[in-house]
Amino acid sequence: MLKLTAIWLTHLLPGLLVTIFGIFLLQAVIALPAQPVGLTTEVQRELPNSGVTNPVTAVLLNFRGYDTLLEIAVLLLAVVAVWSLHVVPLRTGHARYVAETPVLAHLVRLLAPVMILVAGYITWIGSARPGGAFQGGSVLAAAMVLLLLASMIGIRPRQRWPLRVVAVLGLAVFVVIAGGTLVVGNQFLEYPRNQAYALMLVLESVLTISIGGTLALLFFGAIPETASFETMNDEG
Amino acid sequence: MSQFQIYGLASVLIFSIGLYGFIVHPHLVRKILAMNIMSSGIFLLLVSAARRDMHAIPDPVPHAMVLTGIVVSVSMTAFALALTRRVVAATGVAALLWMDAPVEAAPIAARNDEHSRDLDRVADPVAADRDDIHLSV
Amino acid sequence: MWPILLPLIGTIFTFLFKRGGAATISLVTVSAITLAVAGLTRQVLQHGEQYYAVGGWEAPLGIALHADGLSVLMLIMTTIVGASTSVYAMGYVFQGPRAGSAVGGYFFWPLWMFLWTALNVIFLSADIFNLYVGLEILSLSAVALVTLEGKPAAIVAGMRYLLASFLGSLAFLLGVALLYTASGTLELNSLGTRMLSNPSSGLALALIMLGLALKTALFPLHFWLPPAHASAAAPVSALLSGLVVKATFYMVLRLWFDVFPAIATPAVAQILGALGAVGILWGSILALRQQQLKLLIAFSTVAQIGYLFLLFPLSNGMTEIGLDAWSGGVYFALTHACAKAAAFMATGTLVYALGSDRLDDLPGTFRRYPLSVAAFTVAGVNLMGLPPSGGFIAKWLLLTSALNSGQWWFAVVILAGSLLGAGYVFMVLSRMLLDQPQSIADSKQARPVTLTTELSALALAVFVFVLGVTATPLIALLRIGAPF
Amino acid sequence: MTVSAWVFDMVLAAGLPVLAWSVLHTRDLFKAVALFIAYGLLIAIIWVRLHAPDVALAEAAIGAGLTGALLLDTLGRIGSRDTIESDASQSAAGERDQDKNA
Repeated sequence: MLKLTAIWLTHLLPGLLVTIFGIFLLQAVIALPAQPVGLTTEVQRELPNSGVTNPVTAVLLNFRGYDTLLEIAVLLLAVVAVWSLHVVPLRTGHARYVAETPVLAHLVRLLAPVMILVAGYITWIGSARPGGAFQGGSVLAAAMVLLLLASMIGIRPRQRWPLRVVAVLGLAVFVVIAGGTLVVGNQFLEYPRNQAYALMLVLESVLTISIGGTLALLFFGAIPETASFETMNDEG
Repeated sequence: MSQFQIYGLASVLIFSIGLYGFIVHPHLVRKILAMNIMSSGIFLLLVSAARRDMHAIPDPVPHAMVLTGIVVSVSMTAFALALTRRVVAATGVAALLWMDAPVEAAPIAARNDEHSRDLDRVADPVAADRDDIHLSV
Repeated sequence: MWPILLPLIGTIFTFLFKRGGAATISLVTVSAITLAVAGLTRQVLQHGEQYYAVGGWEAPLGIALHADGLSVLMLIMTTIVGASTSVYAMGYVFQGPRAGSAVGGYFFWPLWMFLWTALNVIFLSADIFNLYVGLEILSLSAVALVTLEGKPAAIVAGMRYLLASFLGSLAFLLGVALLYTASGTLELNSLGTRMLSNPSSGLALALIMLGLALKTALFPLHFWLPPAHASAAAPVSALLSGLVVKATFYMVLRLWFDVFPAIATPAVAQILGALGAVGILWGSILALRQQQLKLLIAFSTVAQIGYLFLLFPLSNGMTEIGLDAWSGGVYFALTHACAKAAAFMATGTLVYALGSDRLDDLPGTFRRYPLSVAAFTVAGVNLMGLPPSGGFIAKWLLLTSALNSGQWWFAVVILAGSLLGAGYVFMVLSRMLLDQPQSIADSKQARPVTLTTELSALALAVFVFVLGVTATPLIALLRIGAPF
Repeated sequence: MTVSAWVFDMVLAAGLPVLAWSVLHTRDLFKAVALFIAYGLLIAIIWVRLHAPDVALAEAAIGAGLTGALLLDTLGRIGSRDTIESDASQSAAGERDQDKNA
């Protein structure tokens, strides 16, 4: 009897509730209009004025650039938040992994430069074809994580300042551009039409480096500075 | 079935599976996995609905929203995982199985010993007979 | 625009320049934000509601910002509570990792600036996806601020808060996805005009309200709040109870009246009101049962959040009575923000001084820390809803609209809640004013506190009396662009 | 849409919930994370199928790659055995075993 109530409470009841919810959700999805409603026509109409030809990049950096500004803020916030937890950082700076697994080392040596190149290419092509700062930045981050894992790059306490600058770079440049648009008398984040492409290219390049760096920092874990507070059950 | 219908159904399924997993698993890493699966369900709904008309260009706005969402989700995941490690360090378990013990600032004399005292308290479920804080979540 | 950009700039600088510098930078930022908010208030007073197309792209393609009386009042609330909390935090000794050193305190500043950014983003947004991004910044910074304290209790409470908050965000995002795929716009007003009664918008309403209710800690979704608010550092508790739950409540309010009026039926409003009513009673009763000061105040927050949700059934019908209920609810949020933040700040000082937050350790505090006790007393008057505090006016508006709309049972709950509120406030006050030999406050154990912490709490507390006097012009401001 | 494309979509869409379920219910968390990475790659393919190459690029790098690496790193520190069960289901499982023995 006890057994039944236990399973009922921990698994069957949630299962039942989730199933009911799923049926509602299914109904809602079925009730969506069959013809697409959205902003495709608006985006297409204004695309020539946006400075780029890839509609997704236009939405991200121009039409809804404000959201992207806030999103870059989320990335920096995540770094600050993770640093504030003072966990044990990733162990780098000694060649333990590399020595143990020469295959990995070769692979990383081969892969990382290619990935960094690809990241740059993806960013640059982003104005016209699929790609852009987020995509390039995430590939760059993946490359840096590989390098970190293979201990080919490390982060040492002395490098605190550059790290802070990398983390803050994207947001700072974005804010400067946003403030600049206000100062020249435009609406907030309204790029001057004939410089839109150039501005967005600058922004994209900076964002790529910043997004890549920030994501890698998130992976690294802690600010390389303080004693960690994660003592129990940990290698220290 | 159109692509939208196929993937729309899949999005409902994975969101529900994620929600179920989130509720029934006490392990924090599992909950974080479940969160990621739930958000991918939402992303799938957005992107597949952007392609309801298979002959037209898909709506780029949901694509941008999903890109934003992916970055937000990885930020949240990174923080949640770091916090999980702190939870493990503080309590020895990667779960919130017990109810929160009442928080109290230790008297000054006992302050140095605070860490271990807190550990004892949270590890003892009987001490935590607070009536309105539920298990899990 | 500047109210959003300024705290963001503050974030960058407080992040780059640690120790000492961070607090100074924050003060400069606070002053700049105050000026920007004052400017915006003047604009709204003179020209009415303001719309702003970010990037020069008109909604629905671009993101619209929108400032009416409600958003301006919320910005003012944030500025006042934020400014006094900043001053308080300068004098507060953060515990956390490496207790006593600047580390815990150092991370406070950029996180708090992020939180402020999120608040201003939310109060000015007229775009539902933009609201989502603001909500994520809000949640992440709020959780990080809770865990800053570093004690196991704070870590566990923070994790619980994170999971609850995460789940709330996902529900909200799913609601947004359904709304966009159903109506093809993200802008609030056009969403409202395109709202049709069908399963997708019905579920979107339910999901968004659930998600936000979870984040606002509406009964019975409040389980995460007391441990999180009670285990955080004092300035953080003040920000969480004062501002963070108000931001999510503001979103409920905004979406309810701008997006969902076509499908939000009186029945749904009654449910929200009923949950609020139960929350008032439940939170107050649990507050009465607490033996720990900060936990008591956190449960009081659960109760006070209940009052906010009475607004929905009482304002139904959108008549003059409804307008009273609506203004009363918003004014309640404003006064509660000041009073509760002041209460957390004052008690935070005492908890630090005594090294204990047990009620039984409070006797004697009135003699040694009179300013903090005074601050708590004044804030307590507001929590009870007695004149001349602003809380009295807010409760009065709610009460009269309950009677005028014939929903007397809500009037009963409001009165009962006030009585219970008086109960727990006196429970604390009587201990503070007790003259007991050998109390901790009189012993050498008690630590000295800085004048800035005591004075900032007192100033904020006294402000609730100012709100009592200035209610008429403020409510007039609030009604600019009201949904009635 | 050609039949082969339709079948392909069906297979992808069917694989997704199956993978999601196994991510959440595989006992060993290392396996669960490996499955999660596979799940991310599958979603990336689906983004391509849905003509969202921009999202696909980010998903492959972030959703599968970075999140996966983060999860693996965390498991490396806290251990990968999910032995935590809520009290109720633990006792339930215990009694199930007893039933079997009987």
